[in-house]
Amino acid sequence: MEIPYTIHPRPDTGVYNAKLGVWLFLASEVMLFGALFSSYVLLRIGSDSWPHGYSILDWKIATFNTVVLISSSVTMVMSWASLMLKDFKKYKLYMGLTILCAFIFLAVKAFEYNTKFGHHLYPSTNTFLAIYFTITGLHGLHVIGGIFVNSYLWGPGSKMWKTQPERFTNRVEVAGLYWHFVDLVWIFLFPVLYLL
Amino acid sequence: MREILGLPMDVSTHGPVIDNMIVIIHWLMLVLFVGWGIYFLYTLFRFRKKRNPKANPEGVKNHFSTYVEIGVAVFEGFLLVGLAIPVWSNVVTDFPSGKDVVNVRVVAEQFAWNIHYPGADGVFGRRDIHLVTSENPLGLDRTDPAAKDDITTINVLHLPINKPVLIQLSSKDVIHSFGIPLLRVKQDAIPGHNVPIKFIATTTSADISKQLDRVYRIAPGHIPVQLTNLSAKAEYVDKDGNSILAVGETITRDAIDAALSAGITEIRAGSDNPVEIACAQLCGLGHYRMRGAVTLETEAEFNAWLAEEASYLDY
Amino acid sequence: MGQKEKSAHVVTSAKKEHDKHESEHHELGFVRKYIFSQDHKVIGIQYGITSLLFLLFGFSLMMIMRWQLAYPGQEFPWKWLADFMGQANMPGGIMLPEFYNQLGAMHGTIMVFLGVVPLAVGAFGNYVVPLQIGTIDMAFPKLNMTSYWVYFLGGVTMLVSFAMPGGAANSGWTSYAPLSVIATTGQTVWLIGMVFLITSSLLGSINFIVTIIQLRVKGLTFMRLPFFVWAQFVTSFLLLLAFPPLEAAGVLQLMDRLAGTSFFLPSGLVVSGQPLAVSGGGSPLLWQHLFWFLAHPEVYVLILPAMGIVAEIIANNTRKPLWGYKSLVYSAIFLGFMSFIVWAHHMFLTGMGTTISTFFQTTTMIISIPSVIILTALLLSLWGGSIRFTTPMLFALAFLPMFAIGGLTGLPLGLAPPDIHLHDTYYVIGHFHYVVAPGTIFALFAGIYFWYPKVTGRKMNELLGKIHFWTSLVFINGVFMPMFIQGLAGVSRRLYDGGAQYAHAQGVLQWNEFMSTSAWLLGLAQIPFVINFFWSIRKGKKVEANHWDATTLDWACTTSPPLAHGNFKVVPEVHRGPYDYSHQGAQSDFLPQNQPGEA
Amino acid sequence: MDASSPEAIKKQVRSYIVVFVALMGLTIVTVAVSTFHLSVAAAVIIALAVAIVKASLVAGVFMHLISEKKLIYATLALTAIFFIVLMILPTSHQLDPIVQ
Ligand code: HEA
Ligand code: HEA
Ligand code: CUA
Ligand SMILES: [Cu+2]
Repeated sequence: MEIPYTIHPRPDTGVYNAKLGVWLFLASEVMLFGALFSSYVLLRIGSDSWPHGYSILDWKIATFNTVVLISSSVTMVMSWASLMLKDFKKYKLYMGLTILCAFIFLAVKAFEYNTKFGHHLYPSTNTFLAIYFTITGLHGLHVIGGIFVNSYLWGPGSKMWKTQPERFTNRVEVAGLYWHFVDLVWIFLFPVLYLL
Repeated sequence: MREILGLPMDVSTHGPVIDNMIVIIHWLMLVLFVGWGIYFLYTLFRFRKKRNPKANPEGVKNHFSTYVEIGVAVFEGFLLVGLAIPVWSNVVTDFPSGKDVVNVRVVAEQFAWNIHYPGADGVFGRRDIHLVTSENPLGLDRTDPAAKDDITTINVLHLPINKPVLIQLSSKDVIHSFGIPLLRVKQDAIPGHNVPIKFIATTTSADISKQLDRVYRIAPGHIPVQLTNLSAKAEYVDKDGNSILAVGETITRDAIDAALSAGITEIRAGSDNPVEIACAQLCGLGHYRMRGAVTLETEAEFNAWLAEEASYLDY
Repeated sequence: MGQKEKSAHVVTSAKKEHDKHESEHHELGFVRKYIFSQDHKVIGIQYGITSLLFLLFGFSLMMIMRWQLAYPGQEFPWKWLADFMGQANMPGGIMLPEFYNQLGAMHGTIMVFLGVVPLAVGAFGNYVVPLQIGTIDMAFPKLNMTSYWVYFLGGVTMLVSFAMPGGAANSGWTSYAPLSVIATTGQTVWLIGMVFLITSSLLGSINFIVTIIQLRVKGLTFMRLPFFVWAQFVTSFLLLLAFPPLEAAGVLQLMDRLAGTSFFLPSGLVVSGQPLAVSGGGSPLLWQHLFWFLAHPEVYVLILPAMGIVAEIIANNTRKPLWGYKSLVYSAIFLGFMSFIVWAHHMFLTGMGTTISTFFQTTTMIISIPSVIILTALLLSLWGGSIRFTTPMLFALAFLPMFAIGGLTGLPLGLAPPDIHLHDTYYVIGHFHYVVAPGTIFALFAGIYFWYPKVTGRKMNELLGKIHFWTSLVFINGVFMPMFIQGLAGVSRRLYDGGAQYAHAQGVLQWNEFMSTSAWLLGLAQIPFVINFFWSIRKGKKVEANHWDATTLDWACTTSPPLAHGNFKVVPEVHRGPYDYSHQGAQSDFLPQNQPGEA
Repeated sequence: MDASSPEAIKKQVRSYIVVFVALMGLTIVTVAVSTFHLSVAAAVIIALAVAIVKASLVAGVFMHLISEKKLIYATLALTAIFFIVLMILPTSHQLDPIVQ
C-alpha cells in the first residue's frame, strides 16, 4: 500500500501532502524570524541611541542584492511555469538562473562581510552590528539551503521528470514556496537594517 | 487556614493582604478538591464493574457541572478584579518620597547584597564600575561630595519600623532575586534595570525573635543547625546543675556536645536574625548561601546605628 | 471541516506501483528495518525506549541530588558512584554546589525535552496516531526517521556535555542570561543540543499535522477523531509555532557566548570584580520572553497528550462514551490557543507595571477554565459507567486528582500578589511536579500498560502492575506534598543545601529527609515495572488483537501490525464516533468505529 | 476554468512579469524615500508599508496565495496572530516597567 495524496490533492482539503507540509514549515520560519525581529524592536526601543543603517552599512550594494534576489524569485516561479507548460529545457534555464542569482547574492554578501571585518566592525562591536550579522547570517544559511535544494532539482533530481512529471512539478513548486519565502524575508530585512 | 498553610510570620503592612489572598485561594482549592474528591470516590465505588455490570451510555444529564464551572470562573474573576489587580497596582505604584522616607540602594552581586545608604545629605554618591574593588564593591566614588557621607555594608540591612522604606534594587552581574519572606517582599534584581520596592515594617527583629523559636533535635554527627546566630530560648543544665546553655546564649558545637553528653536531645532555640534576605533566583554556585541579615529596629536604634557607621568614615 | 466529507479514495496511480514496492519491502535488511527504519511503529518504539531510558537517567540525577538535600555536605554512601561522578564534582564523596547546579539543570532539561515529550509525542503519537486514523504510515516517513535520529543526536549531545570542562550546563533548565552567558562550556553544548531537539520537534510536528489532516480514512471526520488524536494535533501546533522563538533565542545566546555579542548583556556588568569587556546594550529580559514563549506552551505539550491517553483509557474502562466529547475538543483547542499568551506569568517579579501584569494575570485565569472543563468532563465520564479497575485504568484514574492538585496550585501562582511570596519557592516545584510527575508520568504509565498488548501481543502482568501503581502513588505524594509546606514557609528552590542556612526554613527542614527517602522508595517502586516491562515481552500472557474490547481503529488492525506500510489489510472505513460503547440494543457492549450499520 | 491549463499558466506568467516590474519599482521607492532622512517614525511607517506591499505581491502571486485553499489560509492566520503577539507583548513589557 502507498501513502495517499503524495501527488494529487486530497479532495476535501484541496492540497497534496508536501504542499501542506511546506506551508507549515514556513509558518515555523515566520515565527523564527518573527522572534528575531521582535528582538530587534525590543533592543532598539531599549537602547539610548541606535545608528542609522545607512551610516554603517552599504545600502547601494544591498539594493543591488535586493534586485538579484527578487529576480531569482521570478526565475524560480518561471521555472515552475515552464514545467506546467511541459517545457523542460526552459525549466533548466530558469532554474539555472535562479541558482546563479543565489550565488551572486552570496558572493555579494561575503564581500560585504569582508569589508566590514576590514573596517574592524564585528558582531561584538555593538548591538546593531550584532543583530545585523546574526539575522543576515541566518538568512544567508537559508539561501545556502535553497541552493542545495534547487541544485538537486536542477541536476540529479530532475531525472524524475521522465518517470513522474507531476510529482516533479510538485517538488519544484514546493521548493519555490521556500525560495519565495527567503526572498520575502529579505524584503523586510533590507529596509529594516539598511535604510532605517 | 493561615496556620494550616504555615505561612511565616508577617511583619509588613502590605503583607496581610497578600496572605489573605493566599488563604482565600486555598479555600477555593480545598472546596473544589474535596467536593470533586467525594464525587470521585463515590463514583468509583458506586459504578465499579461488580456493582454495575452494564454501563449506561447516557451519563450525566443535568447541568450541575456547568454551574460549578461558571462558579469557578466567576470566583476567579472576583479574585482578579477585586483583589489581584488593585493589590498589585498598589505594590508597584505610588512610591513614597520626601524626608520621611528611608532610602536605601541594594546592589546584588555573586553572592552578596551590597547595601548603600545615602548618609546625612540624603543623596547617593556617584558610582563607577571602574572603581570596583574588593574593598569597594559598589564602585563608590568617594571624591564625589555626595558620596563622602554614604554608608555601605555587605549583607547587613538595618531598617526602622513604622517608616516607609524605599529600596532601589539592581544587580552588578547576573539576575538575583531580593526576597524577604517575613516582609512578603520579593523582586528580581536585574542588571541594567533599577527597580523600586516599597514597604513598611511593623515589628522589630528583637520582638520577632522572641516570638519565633522552635525545638531542635540534636544528635551526634547530625547537627541540624547551620546557623551561627542561633541562641537558646531556655536554660539547659547538666546533672550537676552546671549551665550548658543560658537563655540568649549562642549555640556552639561544643555546647551541643556538652548537651548530648548530659542526655539532652532537644533544644529550644531561636534565631537572633529571624528576618533574612534570601536570594530566590539561581545565580550560580553560591546561590544557596546568598543570605543577608535584616535588622528591623526602632527609629532611635536605627539612627544610632547610622551614626555609629558614619563615625567609621573618615571625612 | 464539514460533517459530510467527500470520499477520500486511495489514489489509483499508487496501485500500479503496488506490486513493485511490495517486493522491495521484503528485502529490507536488518538495519533498514529496525535501525534506520521509516515505519512509524518502529520509530515509535525507538522513541519509546530512548525516552524511557532518559526518564530513568533524569530520575537518577534527581535521586543523587536528593541525597545532598537530605544530608547536606555529608559523604555520599556509595563510594563507587561518587567516584564515578569524579573528583572534580564530588571530592571525597561530598557534592560540590557547582555539581548540584549541573544536576538540577540537566534533570529539568532531560525530563522535559528528552523524556516526557519524546515519550508522549514521539512514541505514543507515532505508534498510535496513524493506527487511530486508519492509515498505513505517517505522511513523510523519511522525515519521521530523521526526526528520531536528530532527537537521538540531541540526547547524545546533552549527555556528552557532562564531560566538558566545568561539566554540563548549570544555569537551570531556564538558562537565564546573563548567568548562562558567563557559564562554563557545558552551556554551549546545551544550546547545541537544544537546537537539535528543536529541529527534531519541528520536523515531527509538521509530520503529525499533515498526517492528521491528510491521511484520515474515509468517514473519519474531525469530530469522529479519538480525543487522543485531537490532543496530539493541538500539541503539534504548539510545538510548531512555539519552538522557533526558542531556536532564535538559542542562536542569539550562542552568538553571545561565541561571537562576543551582547544580546542579553546590558552595559556596565561587573563580574567577579572585573568590568565585563562587552559592548553591552542588551536585555536580560529578552531571553526570558523568548524562553517562556516556548516554555509555557511546552508545559501544555506535556499535559495534552497525557489527557488524551487518559481519555481513551477512561472511555474504554467505563464502557461508555466520553462525557462532553465536543467540549473536550473545543477546550483543548482553546487551551492550545491561550497557551501562547500567558507566558509572562513566569515573570511577574521582573518589574512589571500594572497594565502588563493585568494582561497576563487575566489570560492566566482564563486558561485555567478549559483545564477545569476537561477535568470535569473526564470526571463526569465515570458516572454511570461499569468501571474495570485494570492497571492502565488505575493510573488513568490517579491522574485526575493528581493533576487537580497540580492545576489548583497553579492558581495562586497565576495571580501576581500571592506570587510575590511563592515565586521561585518549593511551592512552584510542588505545583509543576504534581502536573508532570503524578500527572503526566502516570498517564504515560497508563498508556504503556494500555497499548503494550497492541505492540507485543502480550499483556503486562496485572499483579506487578498493581504493585507498581500503589507504591508509586504513595511515594510520589511523599516526595511532592511536603514541597508545598516548604514553599509556603518561603524556602527558595535550587538551594544546594535545601535551605539549611536560613532561619525561616528551620521549621520545615525536617521534611527534606522525608522527601528524599520517598524519592528513593519511588525509585525502588519502579523495579516491578522494569521487570514487568521486559519479562512480558516474551513471557506475558498472550492476548488477542482487540484485548480491551476497544472501539477505535488502532484496535481494528492486527497485533503488532506488519512493518512497511502494512497496518491494515484493507483500508478501513469509519461509520461512527470514537467511543460507541454500550450502545442501546447492540449485541456486544462496544461497536468499533469501522463497523457499518446503526447497531 | 482549469488553473493548470496552458492558457491559464501563460496568463499567470504575464502576471509574474507585472509583479516583477512592480517589485523593482517599489525597491526604488524605498531607497529613494530613505535618502530624504525623514523622522524615524515616518521612515519606519513608509518603509514597512512598502515592504508589506512587496511581501504581499510575492506571497500572493509568486506563492499563489491568492488562489490557495482555505486550509492554508487558516494555518497562516493562526501564525499571523502569534507573530503579532510575539512582536507586541515583549516590547509592551519593556514599555511598562515599575518606575518611581
Ligand atoms: C504540565 C505542566 C503544567 C501545567 C498543566 C500547568 C498548569 C498551570 N500552571 Fe504551571 N508550571 C509548570 C508546568 C505546568 N503548569 C512548570 C514546569 C512551571 C515552572 C517552570 C520553572 O520555573 O522552572 C510552572 C510554573 C507556573 C507559574 C510560575 C510560578 C512562578 O515561577 O512563580 C504559574 C503562574 O502563573 C503557573 C500557573 C499555572 C496555571 C494557572 C495552570 C493551569 O492551567 C491549571 C488549571 C487546572 C486546574 C485549575 C485544575 C482543575 C481542578 C478541578 C476542576 C478539581 C478536580 C478535583 C478532583 C479530581 C478531586 N505555573
Ligand atoms: C517532565 C518533567 C519532570 C519530571 C517528570 C520530574 C520528575 C521528578 N522530579 Fe523534577 N524538575 C523538573 C522537571 C521534572 N521533574 C524541572 C523542569 C525542574 C527544575 C529544574 C531547574 O531548577 O532548573 C525540576 C526540579 C526538581 C527538584 C528541585 C531541585 C531544586 O530546586 O534544587 C526536585 C527536588 O526534589 C525534583 C524532583 C523530582 C522527582 C523526585 C521526580 C520523580 O517524580 C521522578 C519520577 C520518575 C519516574 C517514575 C520515571 C521512571 C522511569 C522508569 C522507571 C523508566 C524505566 C525504563 C525502562 C522500562 C527502559 N525535580
Ligand atoms: Cu543570588 Cu541567587
Ligand atoms: Cu506557565
